[in-house]
Amino acid sequence: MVAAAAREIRDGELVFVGMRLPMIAFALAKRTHAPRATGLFENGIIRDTPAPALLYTMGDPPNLFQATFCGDMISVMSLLQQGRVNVGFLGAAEVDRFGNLNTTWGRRNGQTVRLPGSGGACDIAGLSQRTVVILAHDRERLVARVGYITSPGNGDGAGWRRARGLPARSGPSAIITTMGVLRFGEDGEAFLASVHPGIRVEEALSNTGWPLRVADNLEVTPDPSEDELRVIREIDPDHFWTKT
Amino acid sequence: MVAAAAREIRDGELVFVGMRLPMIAFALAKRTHAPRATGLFENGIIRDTPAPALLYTMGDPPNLFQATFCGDMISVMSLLQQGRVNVGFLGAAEVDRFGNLNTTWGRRNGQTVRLPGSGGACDIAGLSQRTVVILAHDRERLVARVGYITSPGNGDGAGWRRARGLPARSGPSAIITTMGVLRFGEDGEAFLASVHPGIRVEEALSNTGWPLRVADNLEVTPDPSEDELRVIREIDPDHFWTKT
Amino acid sequence: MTGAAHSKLVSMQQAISEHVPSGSSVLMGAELEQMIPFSAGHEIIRQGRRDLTLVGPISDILFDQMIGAGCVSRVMAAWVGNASAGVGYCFRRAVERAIPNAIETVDYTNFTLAMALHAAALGVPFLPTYAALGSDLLKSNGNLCEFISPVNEDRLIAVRALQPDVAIVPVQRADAAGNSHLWGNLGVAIDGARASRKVIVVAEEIVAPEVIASDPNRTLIPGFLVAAVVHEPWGAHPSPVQGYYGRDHAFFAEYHEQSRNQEDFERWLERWVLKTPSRVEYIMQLGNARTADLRTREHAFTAPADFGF
Amino acid sequence: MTGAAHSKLVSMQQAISEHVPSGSSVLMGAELEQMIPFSAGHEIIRQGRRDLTLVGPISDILFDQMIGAGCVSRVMAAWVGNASAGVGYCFRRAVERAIPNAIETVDYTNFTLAMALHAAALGVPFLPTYAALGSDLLKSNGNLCEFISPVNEDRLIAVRALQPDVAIVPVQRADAAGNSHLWGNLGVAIDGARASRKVIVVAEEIVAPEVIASDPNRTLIPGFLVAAVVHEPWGAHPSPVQGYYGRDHAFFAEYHEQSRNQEDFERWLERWVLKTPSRVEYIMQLGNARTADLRTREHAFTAPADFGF
Repeated sequence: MVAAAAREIRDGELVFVGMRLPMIAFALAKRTHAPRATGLFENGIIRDTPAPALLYTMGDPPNLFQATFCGDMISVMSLLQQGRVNVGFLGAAEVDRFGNLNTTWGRRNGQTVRLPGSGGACDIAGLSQRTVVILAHDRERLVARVGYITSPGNGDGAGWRRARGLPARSGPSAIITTMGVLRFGEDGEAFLASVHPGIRVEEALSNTGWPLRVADNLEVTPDPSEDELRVIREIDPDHFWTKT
Repeated sequence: MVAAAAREIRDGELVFVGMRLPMIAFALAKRTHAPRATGLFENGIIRDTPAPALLYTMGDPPNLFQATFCGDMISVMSLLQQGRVNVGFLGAAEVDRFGNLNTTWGRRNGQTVRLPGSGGACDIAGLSQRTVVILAHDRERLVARVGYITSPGNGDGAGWRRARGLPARSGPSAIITTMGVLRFGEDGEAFLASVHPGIRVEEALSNTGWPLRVADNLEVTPDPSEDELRVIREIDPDHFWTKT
Repeated sequence: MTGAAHSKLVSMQQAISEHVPSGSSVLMGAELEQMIPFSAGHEIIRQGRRDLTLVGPISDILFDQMIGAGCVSRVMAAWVGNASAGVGYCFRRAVERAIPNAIETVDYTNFTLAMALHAAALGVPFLPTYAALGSDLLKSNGNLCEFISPVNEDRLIAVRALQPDVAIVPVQRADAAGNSHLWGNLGVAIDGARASRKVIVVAEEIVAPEVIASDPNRTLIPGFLVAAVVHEPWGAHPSPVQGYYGRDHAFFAEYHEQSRNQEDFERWLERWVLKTPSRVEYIMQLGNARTADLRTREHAFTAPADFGF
Repeated sequence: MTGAAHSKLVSMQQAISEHVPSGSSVLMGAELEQMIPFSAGHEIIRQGRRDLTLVGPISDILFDQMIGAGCVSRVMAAWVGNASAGVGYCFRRAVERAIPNAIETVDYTNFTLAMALHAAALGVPFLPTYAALGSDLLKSNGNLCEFISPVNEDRLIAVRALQPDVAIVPVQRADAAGNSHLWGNLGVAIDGARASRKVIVVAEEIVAPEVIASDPNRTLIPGFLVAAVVHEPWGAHPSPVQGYYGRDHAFFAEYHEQSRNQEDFERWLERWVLKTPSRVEYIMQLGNARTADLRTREHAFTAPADFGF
């Protein structure tokens, strides 16, 4: 999952890196195919070299050492609002068929639970040119409609973002799960674009909370390369982030 | 004139210091009766110790050395907009009976001349709790109505500032000239509050472009003290700013 | 004649006692995962403050602790939880089951909360943004309202200015007048200090005024904004202070486990807050081995800049 | 694998030739009386650019020179003159008598010009302010318009975002990728660089990337915003660069005298700009005695900050 997520970053891009899993995906991309990507962190850090140690949070001291820039939140988030950020990287508790994210009010075993909230996710999902989401694949996380839109995807379909006033050049690009990669059609709905090695299509579909469409040219996600696996082991030797 | 201007600053105040003559008035106050005044400069400097050398411009290197703060213009000017600045200090080409300032379009010998413009003067005059203006006293400078309001005083009288949307606690406080000190009545109009030693009232009135009212308790501006004169000589030994 | 200001140095106990009454709105965690004012929060808990409004973008576990201790009636934040471990259990209990008391949440995004403080710091009633358009946050947060731009036809959010009663801001070093050097990721600390009615600075080190004035570009909080200066080494533990100590990841993980239910949380609180009267005892309880391990060892000093003339 | 960016180092001639065509809007003088990009302005004059829009809060005498040389058709500024000596004669001649050509002036105040650039830097179409209410500037500057606050009944000015084509920003030191350290009074330099479509950095010194990265809080212009880096010692003379050289007050006074009429100005221009092909010749003409006198002698280095972990 982390390797597939990292591949969404192209070399030279400005990448807005969300908390938790996106940090490791960015670190992987930076050390493999995208050495000239620049990472933006909402706490006020920008860096174009890889951090010299594993990060548990984006404010960990190694992320500041020899950084490109340290400043305030607005000075980094305004790059997002200017439309300069190529890709925003997020985790989420729930995503729906139109790529809307919920990290505010969840449901577990039929009970409403309070989740931590947006953080910068809503800002990133609203204003990045492409938004990529990483989360585990099950019916509680991939739902037909989120009960609460913390961070906007395509709303209820094509045209919704523009009608809400969101920038023309923005929106969800991919959902990377533990089973595959979902992308978005012209109508704003997600479809299954690839399944990870060893995952059956039916497995992915039955673990999705809506009738998930499948690409005509469905692919198998390429295995992580030797290089990718080596880097993951190097940067997360104790498997804090990469349990699988 | 400089000594009278300096006395408008009270100890401990936040003082927004305009270009040119106000710089020397602030330097004088700081070294005499107002050692705990803090100076704010629109270029992004704040300092609560006197600059260690004569300043020709507020960006001269001695004004940055051991400053309290250096940053951008907005970080200083926003203190003005927050209403924190006690007194703003300005020079001007023209001032009128209601304390409006013109530094944009002047007249000399019947010809329209282009002056440098507002700089920060309009911001300071609009948003300081008290605005103090320093200029030479003649009929070309003290006019009945300025042809162009660069920086608002009391407009056309009491109530005008509030009607324009300017903050309640703001407005012109004094005009310090080469002949005396003008203050403002309840109706927003300037009156002669004191004349400098050796200046006759008639002289001041005949050099003013409107029928200037005179305070019932007109005073004579106290002579500069020995201390003030000594400090002026110390900080401006070549009389760059203090020609008189 | 030098204009040297009087000292504002006080103990943490005095600072909280004087400047953070019950009912206050308090900005903490302005520097996000770095420099969270844990020792200030713990003193607020010990002094039994109630009915506080906590303001901060992401709070890591400090907000969770203060909510669990019953100090809080409202949270204005973008994210409340544990940055490395996930949810905050006290926050969940308070919102879902009113344990120990019900709290109101005013949900922001990071950017809109930053803009709310920026508006107050600039002295304007609101600021416009495209952020949060399309989000359900707009339905519940009355401080974010849609309007049409006066200069074009764009739809925008007006973020209302937010002026906390007091900002508690950890810094690396300050002088006794409160002129403060801070470095690293700044989050919303600068705007937060300028937006708030009062500022309490919590400094790892107190230094001579000349040290601070040697680098006026790093004096991000000038002394005239500061009401109190507290000298409190290790005041931000378990969060990091760049150049002083690292993040105590294990402490966050332990808290996560020990706050799953209210009884365990209360034991945790007893041990780390209620029975440790000040930060000195807290650091002793932490132990030398742990602080030695966290302390910055590989120094990396900034290249000097010349302010000479 | 290190991500080291390619070098953006070019000569001033190349930078202007490539990035400042006739018709551009150009932000200069963003740091106010410090670090005015005189050498860049002189190269623009030598390359015969026309129809420029100059953008800057106060310009000291650089705008005056470029106007006198016929490069300019519009000025968006708060103040155009000579900060220590008074008016700018070329500016007056152009506005009053269309010598050498008519120019349009778009009058701002310092704060509203700063807000216009801040709006563009934030990525919003306008910003609200109380500044300039009651001023006649509102009658002639269409980028400042009154409106009523959407969150209360206050009257405000909407300052329209201003996005220059190119910002020319002198800095103390930069690496070859354009990551730049600047210090001192910053004026509108940071917002200006972020607001502009392109940035040309003019550095007194080029240093290794590690020097810049040692202090990321001082890296006010990150390299990814920068199109070209010019290594140009003394590039700001006669304005000062903190830590490098002081302000040449006499030069400003001399210019004032030597620009009172157009013929004298043209002689001045011939001597200091048209016949000095680059900054090297300019500095030679200035002479060793003068540069030795201006060079910073009393160094005052900043206290180090520790970015270790």
